Amino acid sequence: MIEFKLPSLGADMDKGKFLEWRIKPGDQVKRGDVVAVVDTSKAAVDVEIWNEGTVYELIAEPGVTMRVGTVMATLLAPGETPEAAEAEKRTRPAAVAVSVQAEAVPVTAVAAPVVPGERRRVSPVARRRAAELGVDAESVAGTGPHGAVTLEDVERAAAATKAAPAVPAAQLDKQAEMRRAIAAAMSRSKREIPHYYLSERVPLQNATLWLQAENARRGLTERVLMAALFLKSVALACETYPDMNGLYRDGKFEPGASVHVGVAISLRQGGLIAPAIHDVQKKSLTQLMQDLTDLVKRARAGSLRSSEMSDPTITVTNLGDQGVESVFGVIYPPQVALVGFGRVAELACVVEGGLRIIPAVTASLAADHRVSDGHRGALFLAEIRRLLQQPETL
Amino acid sequence: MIAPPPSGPVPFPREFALRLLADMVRIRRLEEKCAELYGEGKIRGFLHLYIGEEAVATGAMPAFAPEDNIVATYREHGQALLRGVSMGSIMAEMYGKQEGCSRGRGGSMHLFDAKTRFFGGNAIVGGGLPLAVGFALADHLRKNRRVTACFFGDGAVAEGAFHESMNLAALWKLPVLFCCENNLYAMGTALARYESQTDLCAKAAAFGVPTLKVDGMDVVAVHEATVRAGERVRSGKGPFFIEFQTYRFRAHSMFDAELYRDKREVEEWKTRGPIHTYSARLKSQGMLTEEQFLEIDRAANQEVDQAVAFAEGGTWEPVEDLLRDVHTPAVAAPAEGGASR
Amino acid sequence: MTNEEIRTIVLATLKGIAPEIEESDLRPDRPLRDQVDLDSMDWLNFLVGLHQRLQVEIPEADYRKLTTLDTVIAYLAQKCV
Amino acid sequence: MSVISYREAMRQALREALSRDERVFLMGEDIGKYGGTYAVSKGLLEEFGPERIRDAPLSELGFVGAGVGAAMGGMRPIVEVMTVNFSLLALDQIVNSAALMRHMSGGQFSVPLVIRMATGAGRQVAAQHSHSLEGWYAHIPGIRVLAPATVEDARGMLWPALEDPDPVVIFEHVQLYNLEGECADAPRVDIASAAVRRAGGNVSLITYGGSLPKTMDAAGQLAAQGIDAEVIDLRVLRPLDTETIAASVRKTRRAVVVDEGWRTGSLAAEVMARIMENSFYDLDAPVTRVCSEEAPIPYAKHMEDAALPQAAKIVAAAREICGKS
Repeated sequence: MIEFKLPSLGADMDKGKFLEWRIKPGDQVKRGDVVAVVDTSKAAVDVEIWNEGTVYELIAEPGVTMRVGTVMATLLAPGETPEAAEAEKRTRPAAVAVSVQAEAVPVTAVAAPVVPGERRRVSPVARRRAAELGVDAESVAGTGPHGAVTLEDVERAAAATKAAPAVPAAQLDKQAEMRRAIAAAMSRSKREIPHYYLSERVPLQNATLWLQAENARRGLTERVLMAALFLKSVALACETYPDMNGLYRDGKFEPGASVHVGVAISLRQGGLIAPAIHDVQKKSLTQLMQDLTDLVKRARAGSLRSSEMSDPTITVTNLGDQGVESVFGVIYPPQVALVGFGRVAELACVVEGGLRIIPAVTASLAADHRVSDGHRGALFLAEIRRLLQQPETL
Repeated sequence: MIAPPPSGPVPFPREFALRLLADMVRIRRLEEKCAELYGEGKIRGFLHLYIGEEAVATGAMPAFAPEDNIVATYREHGQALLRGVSMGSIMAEMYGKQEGCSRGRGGSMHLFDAKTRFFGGNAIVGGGLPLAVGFALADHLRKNRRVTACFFGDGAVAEGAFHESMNLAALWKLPVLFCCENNLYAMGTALARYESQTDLCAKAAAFGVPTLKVDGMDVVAVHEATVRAGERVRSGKGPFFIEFQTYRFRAHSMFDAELYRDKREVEEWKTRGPIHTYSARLKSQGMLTEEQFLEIDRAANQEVDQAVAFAEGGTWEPVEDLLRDVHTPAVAAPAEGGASR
Repeated sequence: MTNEEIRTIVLATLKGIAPEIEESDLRPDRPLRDQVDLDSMDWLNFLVGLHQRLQVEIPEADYRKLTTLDTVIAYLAQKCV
Repeated sequence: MSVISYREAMRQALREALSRDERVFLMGEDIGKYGGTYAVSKGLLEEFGPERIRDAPLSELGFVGAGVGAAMGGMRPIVEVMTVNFSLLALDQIVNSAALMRHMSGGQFSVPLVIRMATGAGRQVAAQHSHSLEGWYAHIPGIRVLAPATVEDARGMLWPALEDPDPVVIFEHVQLYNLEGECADAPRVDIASAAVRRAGGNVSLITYGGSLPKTMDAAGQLAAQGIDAEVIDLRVLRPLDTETIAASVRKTRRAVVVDEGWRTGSLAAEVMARIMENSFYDLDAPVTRVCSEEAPIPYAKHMEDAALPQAAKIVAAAREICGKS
């Protein structure tokens, strides 16, 4: 079956008003025949057809304005039967609108290092304002492009010597709004999810020694934190115990296709969010460190992508940094588990029958009893503990 | 009002006579495909088709030698094709692909080809005339026995460039063959409504330049006249002016409602169509059979389909090349454009 | 590099991590991590910032020497002489 | 080394080019028998003959277009358009043929053409003969634009311009023809960079062509008033030598641009934009300019002087930017 579409009739034309047909169903047409009249910005123009065939169905209505490319009629190719045409019409997929979405390239202001000795970059207006306020423009920390000192920097420096800076109002209600969101999620979690809690002490002798050796070989920018080992161990354990990794919705559990770990990040002015690092089980520790660094930076700058916020399949909280020994968190609905790691500290442990002082951490699990039970939870924590004894395999 | 189509024996060897027919059919099928592709949005911008005027390019181009210079206008698909620019590179150019004869930068109105000394389409009416005079001036100074063929429409006759160029060529006896394709309309204005003197040969004669009026629908007459005028120009006797009286069967460009002429006039001129009258004449002289005509047409359509495939398979010029060729690399200017640190 | 210049860079780097702090309310002799809320990730980013601005390498073993503002500046002064 | 006039320097350059390359020929109005409106080509017809010194009819579009065609046809034409005022008739061939040809043809054809034209005012020849439109040509990608302001540049720029495979437009300010100066027999000069005509530390005076003598005069007066002015002669109006401009502004932190064109959309405006883009953090004061008043150049002497940039205006602008007004 042949589709006759409104052709482009000129450089600046994207629409046209169809006036009348010069053919009727059943007519034979050949290349170059005039089949319709279309009104354009200049005048009515005869429109040709460039196919051979028999007119089958006239779709366009006279007087209707349509975009170039709109199907106006269908024709039977030479020798084609109406039945074949009908059959083909049913199997023809709906025209899929292909929209090429330009990937928005995040533009991050790169603060170039201030080369010592080079004249400080101070914008002319900042230089003038500094003179008025008696501030030494050269010594003000610059937040402008390439570390330049801007008017705002000078005024902030001047104000700093007087009163403590007030938190801008806009920031206040953003915090309140976040507080409300966290409160709603937590109370829903407590209402709907039957939590059970387990904890496990995990020796980190091997992990700590391996990390020190590994970091000694690496430059500062590639250094690995213990947090990365925790994330990878949880992700690998999820592969063995998939009932910890997924979402509970509309009364049934959907296991996660991959392990997207929500990382709990505290925001400086208060508030906590847990955006996801995707496919943690497939990523190297180096890659995880890069993802973690980038995620924290963007979380605190408030420029997270919506996909990262919405689809973690399990969450890990690492409050140990703040000196708490063990953490019993609240699961983020609709997830079904949350693993917490306390402070890495020197603990007395019995190792092969002897009492030894070694670095260790308390790993805790809060899980959804509708999906798994204590026995599965214990095996899951034991698997995390086993994995952390072989850091080189993570 | 229209003279009857030419008849009588065709004074060329059979093989050359059939080549003239084939070339006209090739142009016709190419231009029809361009109209179709324009409707599909594959060809954009401005597009001026040669349908109806095929006899002029087909008859004239074989009269020029490889070392001659050709300067044409924005309705130049026929001249470019018969000068030897491949149909594939012409089609790719109209697609804007870098395999086009101008790297996809010029489009339909700016076909260029150094190998065949085809110095372009030109979108400025009359823009090519001074250039042609310049080429002839260079050949004159270097004592090259060459002809510069300059094609232009009747509309260009009203431009200052026409008068200044005709005078320079006549004054300095330069080897320019001015080929005026008089298709009776300058865009939407009939000749009599924009020229006080509508006899274009009389206008050219005023510069002391020999002229010739030729039936531009008769490929035989076009060829004979162009050969004779070309030899005269090549011999150094100075410029020559030929007026080919022809007619375009379609709009000036792809967006013109043709309000300025009535349909009957178009139909009347179609009875003098250059292809069907010439093929009928060949048949009456026993130089062509219907099967041979169908074979010629089939070959032309195949060449067009291959050209479209070549263009479809073409590639887009990388954006990094935007500033390439603004200058000649040998003396490339320092990085230009934008705030160059 | 004078101490004054290093001090400006250290404070600028610190401000990049924790914009809310003010240099005037920092006690140079008390541990930084007691006065400013810096978790292990923040601390690593702070050291990376110093590394980029001053082109100095800070091995993990030296972490013990970097507690107060004064000890950080002293450590860096001796490193990029 | 000898003292010659700017006019004589250009004539020697033409003679040298015609002698060294038989592809070179000169074409223009009254350049042969009459010897040139500014007597630059006097004597060349007798020496090289009518074929290579071609008096053209008053058809600027025609013979400039012919120059483009002849260049593409293998010659090295030098086309003289009597003044920039008449070049408006030939703009279509300069822009749509010469400048565009190479890029538009996908790199197949270069246009090795040199176009010379007189420019500027100051001889009371009134509005239609006093234009200074170098900025228009400096706007067009595909051509190089030169403004020789010294006798040495007048003598040295023509040959490298002919060697350039792309079109070059040379502007000769009418007030410079009688300028006299030291000049080597065959000086080698480049056609790519600006030149520091006077070193200084307090303010950069950036100019070109006919305004250079006035600017040097102003710099002399400023020295006596304790302002050490640096004078930059652009020499090349396209492409602009942004490095030399930026280096000077980095040193002096202040810039005054002197341009005989009208202020709006002038070449001065482009120079100021480049300074803003490249040297914003070096500036201690807003960049200013001294241009012609925005009116057709009047005939009466006192009116013409008032319309054009003058040394006094340059001195005043420099003093103000240095905070000494």
